[in-house]
Amino acid sequence: MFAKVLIANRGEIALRIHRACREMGIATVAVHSTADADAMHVRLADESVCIGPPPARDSYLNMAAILSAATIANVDAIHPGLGFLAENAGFAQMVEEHGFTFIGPTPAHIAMMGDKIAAKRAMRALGVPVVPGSEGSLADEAAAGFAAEIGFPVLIKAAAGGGGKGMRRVDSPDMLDQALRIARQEAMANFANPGIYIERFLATPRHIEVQILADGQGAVVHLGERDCSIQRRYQKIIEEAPSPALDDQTRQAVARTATEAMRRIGYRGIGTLEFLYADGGFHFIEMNTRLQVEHPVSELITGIDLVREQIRVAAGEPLGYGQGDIHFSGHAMECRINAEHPLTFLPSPGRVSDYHAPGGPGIRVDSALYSGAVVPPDYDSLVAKLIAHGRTREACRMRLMRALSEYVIGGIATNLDLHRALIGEPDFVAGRYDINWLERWIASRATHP
Amino acid sequence: MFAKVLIANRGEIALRIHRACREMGIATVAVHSTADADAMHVRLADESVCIGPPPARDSYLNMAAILSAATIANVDAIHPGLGFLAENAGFAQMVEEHGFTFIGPTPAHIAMMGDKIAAKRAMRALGVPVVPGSEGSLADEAAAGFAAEIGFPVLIKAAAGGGGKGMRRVDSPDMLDQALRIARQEAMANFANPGIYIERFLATPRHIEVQILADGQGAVVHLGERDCSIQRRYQKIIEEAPSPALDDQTRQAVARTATEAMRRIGYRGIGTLEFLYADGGFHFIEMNTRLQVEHPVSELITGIDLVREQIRVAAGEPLGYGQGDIHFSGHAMECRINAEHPLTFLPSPGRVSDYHAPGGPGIRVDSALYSGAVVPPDYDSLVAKLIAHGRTREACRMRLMRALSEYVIGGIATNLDLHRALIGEPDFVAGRYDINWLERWIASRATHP
Amino acid sequence: MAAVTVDADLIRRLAALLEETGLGEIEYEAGGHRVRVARRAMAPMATTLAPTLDAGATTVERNHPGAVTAPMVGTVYLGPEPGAPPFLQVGDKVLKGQTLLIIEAMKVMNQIQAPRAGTLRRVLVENGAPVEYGEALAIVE
Amino acid sequence: MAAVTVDADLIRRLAALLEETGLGEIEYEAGGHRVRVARRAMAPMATTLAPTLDAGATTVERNHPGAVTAPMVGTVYLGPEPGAPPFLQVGDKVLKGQTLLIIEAMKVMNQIQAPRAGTLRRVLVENGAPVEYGEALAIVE
Repeated sequence: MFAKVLIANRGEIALRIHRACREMGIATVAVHSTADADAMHVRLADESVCIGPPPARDSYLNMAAILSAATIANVDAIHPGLGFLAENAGFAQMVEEHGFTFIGPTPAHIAMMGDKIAAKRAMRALGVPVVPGSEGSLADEAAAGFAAEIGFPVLIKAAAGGGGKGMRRVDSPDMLDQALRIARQEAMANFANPGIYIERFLATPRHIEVQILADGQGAVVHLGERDCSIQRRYQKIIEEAPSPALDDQTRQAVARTATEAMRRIGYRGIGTLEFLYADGGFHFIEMNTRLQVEHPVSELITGIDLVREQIRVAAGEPLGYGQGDIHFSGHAMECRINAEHPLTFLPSPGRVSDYHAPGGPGIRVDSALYSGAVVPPDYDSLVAKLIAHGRTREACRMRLMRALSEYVIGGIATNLDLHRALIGEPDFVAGRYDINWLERWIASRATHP
Repeated sequence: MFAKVLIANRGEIALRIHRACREMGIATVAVHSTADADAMHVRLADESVCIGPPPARDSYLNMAAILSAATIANVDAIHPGLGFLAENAGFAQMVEEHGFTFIGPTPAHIAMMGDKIAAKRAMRALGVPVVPGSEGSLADEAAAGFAAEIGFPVLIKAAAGGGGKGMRRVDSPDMLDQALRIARQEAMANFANPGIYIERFLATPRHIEVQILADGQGAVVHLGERDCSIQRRYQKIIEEAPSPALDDQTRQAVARTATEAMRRIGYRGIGTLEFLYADGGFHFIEMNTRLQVEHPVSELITGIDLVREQIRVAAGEPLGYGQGDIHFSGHAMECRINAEHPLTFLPSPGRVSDYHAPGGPGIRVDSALYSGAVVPPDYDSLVAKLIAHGRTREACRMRLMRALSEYVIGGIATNLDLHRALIGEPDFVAGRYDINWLERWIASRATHP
Repeated sequence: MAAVTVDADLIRRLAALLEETGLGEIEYEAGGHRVRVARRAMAPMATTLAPTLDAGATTVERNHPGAVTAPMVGTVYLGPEPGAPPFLQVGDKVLKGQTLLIIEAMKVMNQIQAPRAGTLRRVLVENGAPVEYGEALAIVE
Repeated sequence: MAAVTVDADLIRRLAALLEETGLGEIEYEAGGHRVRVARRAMAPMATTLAPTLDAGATTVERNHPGAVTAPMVGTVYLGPEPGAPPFLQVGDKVLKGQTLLIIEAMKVMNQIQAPRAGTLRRVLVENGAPVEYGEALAIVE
């Protein structure tokens, strides 16, 4: 096992990784920008190294600085967390070339799934159902023909995309031309790659994803699915497991399909296959070859520590158990607490004046906040995750509501009030929602305040 | 189900009960002394009523005030919590006479177990093994003869006792006379009852207790045992489940014996049968007819919310499940965080200047503290419970250690440092301890600092 | 050099006034003494207090020197029985020990007596209303 | 000027009153003394900071107007190669743009140049030591 691990990230996920390391007896090295000198992940780590100024490109995305820090701190491995360099195959390659272990999949698997078109093609070949759409990057003329063939509305997506960037819904042929131009521009700006592809637009699908854990030595298990359909602008806000939309047979079928595909490509590490679920069918959209923000939801219903397992398999240990050893118990839900205004969604960086996290039975809080902490304006607005577990979906929901009523974050605006409203909505209570539900809910609030 | 419940207690246990009620959709009424006007249980409750000045006898032990508060707040039921009036059969009786439901066992069962001699007699009759000792209250002359018969060392205990008060170890006949006088005086002062009895003193037993849950309608289940042997002056400091000293056959045997005894007396509610375990044998010492401080340990290994179940059966609902439906999973440990100096054990009331509770996977914190909270000098020094759950005992212990390193309580002295030291002790790591282990550890520290 | 004697009670009174008035800071100078007290910058917690039963009686009234406070929790009655006129009217002279009102607790009618002689200036509770321990009932001065 | 005697006990009593009353600040003037005690601005957290690599360079040095700080994380070398004498000695005149030292990062030797002309007053890092981004390396003024 590793003696010392460098955590190449910040915020709650850096803290999450630190906790797993600490519990495994592994020393931690935090890296940080000057904006995060007093951050929780820096305070709690065994060692810390300042790697650059606040802009992420000069610090958390600065590969040379991170590798230099790993060298001078003499670590065994680097955990990339999520976001930043977590899905950068080039970084994974460099880490290995410098003699450190990259805590993640092989660079080849990262690269395969990083190209969204290649990933769809690979999945289709492995027997995983995908959304009907173009087989590859399209020129503008080809796009028009293709869109007409699969029928409007269609969705334009960036080949190198993710996080909703470069994504455009097009309802009719006359809108296509302009939408293509904007999408290419966004794709270029965000991913330095103007490639786009087209998919059939599914009107009211659910976002359902399967959590995979594999040791690269033959053992591949799934930890069930997560329903992440409560989204705004393709950003997940609330996740839960199991999905209230699936019966046991359906959930087992999709999980088995995903597990089998990962077994066939010889995947190692943790990963998530994302699907749109509509009209009783699953359509693969992409795979994330890293830890995900919503991983605690799966941890709570299985009792498995995903980060610990991720570190173990990266160190070459076999899983030591199979699918039959994974027991699912109860229901879990996660609220993403963002430093943003609950209605306008404007970011709200600043100093946290009061901080009091909820506790008690079935409640988990993953957050790097504390009284006096500063939320810098330079990074993602996610500042806390509130996760509840209960024996039934309704017990879980009531517990989450109870915990939301105890949570105090002062000095910055947060979306706590949005969560308090959403968790009590009759549609949410009934589990009746799709990926456009939250946008509709917000729009109805705006017109009928 | 009840619409509104009055919580006749304070501190973390009042908060624990509030949380269960809130999750069941039950409105809560907090009662409090003037010293607790800003306490967490008062802040979070739906309503609050000030019932008296700081001394407990004028507020939390003031039955008339509590019943008046219940009347004016128009509640359906009263939860007594633990300590204060929780095991007062007269109070339970009065609550019922005033038309409220007492969330606890019948007054008859409370009274039966409140008299420690009667309890032992009843248990022996039910086939539960008890510590060899006198069958009833003893006069001083009889005590001498009896002690000689069972052999020194003996333990003098108060008939109405509990919490170690009125308890005296006697090593030889010439010490007996004085010890009897002191014990009677303590018993009188604490319980207004000078009755004492004598038991064989077991040198290195473990304290093992079985958690019972019964609906009074035929369903009785156990939630396994807890090992509470880490004690100082009969006060539990660390509890864990399962006990590292028992094999599965032994733990199932004692749990079944306890369950069967409760079935035969028709017990309703939650309760704990406490045993000393020595030389491979169990000896019943007493039963607590209430929620216990260490109940979260059992909740974490079973996934059952004991307070919720307690409220449900008090409302007349059947359990709806049997022993076969209870699944045990992993290991749990609890640290009792007291407002006291970690080495001198002197109480440390005052204002909490900084408060930051640990979070992350497998960690539960039950505490009514917050930044700015005042710990009054009038009550028990327990201010927080830190509970960890892991798949194995060692994973649980490492997680607890990790969480202890994150916990910040400023402004008052706490025993956090004591816990940090104990959890790393080789004897604790190995699970090798008995009820005198902590006293020996403290003594060895005092002589070899 | 003469030792400075601290008038601790003065500070406590100013702290209470700070609390009562909701001010941020009080500076007080008299007889060669100058004292300034200021509130902590940080609220203990951002949540609002649970509603209490004494919505009527504010801290100001509770701390009034003529306040008569409830020695127990219960239901207040201003007269000896339902429908009967109250024991006293505002403006009445009151003797020390005279019954001001009744608090019913546990079905017992407890007579609440005037702790001093004076005039009944205000009655702060309504007939039949619940009262908490320590709640201000009336002002007699 | 006569030495000032501090009435420590007075300060302790005021500190205790601060704690007792929950105030943020007390200013007290009497008998020619004026004492003001205030609560800490509330430390962000009571835990100690993780050890950082810049144990040598304090904030004072980093904020020194003549400080030259590390533009990258890496290992510092005071001379062009192992065993070679350092580029500069303390007291040497320095030209703007002159190489002060080298930071090795990713096996690349980065020459760190003087941002201004002056005299090398102090060298704050040792040969072969690791440095963080922003750490003070030397004082040139």
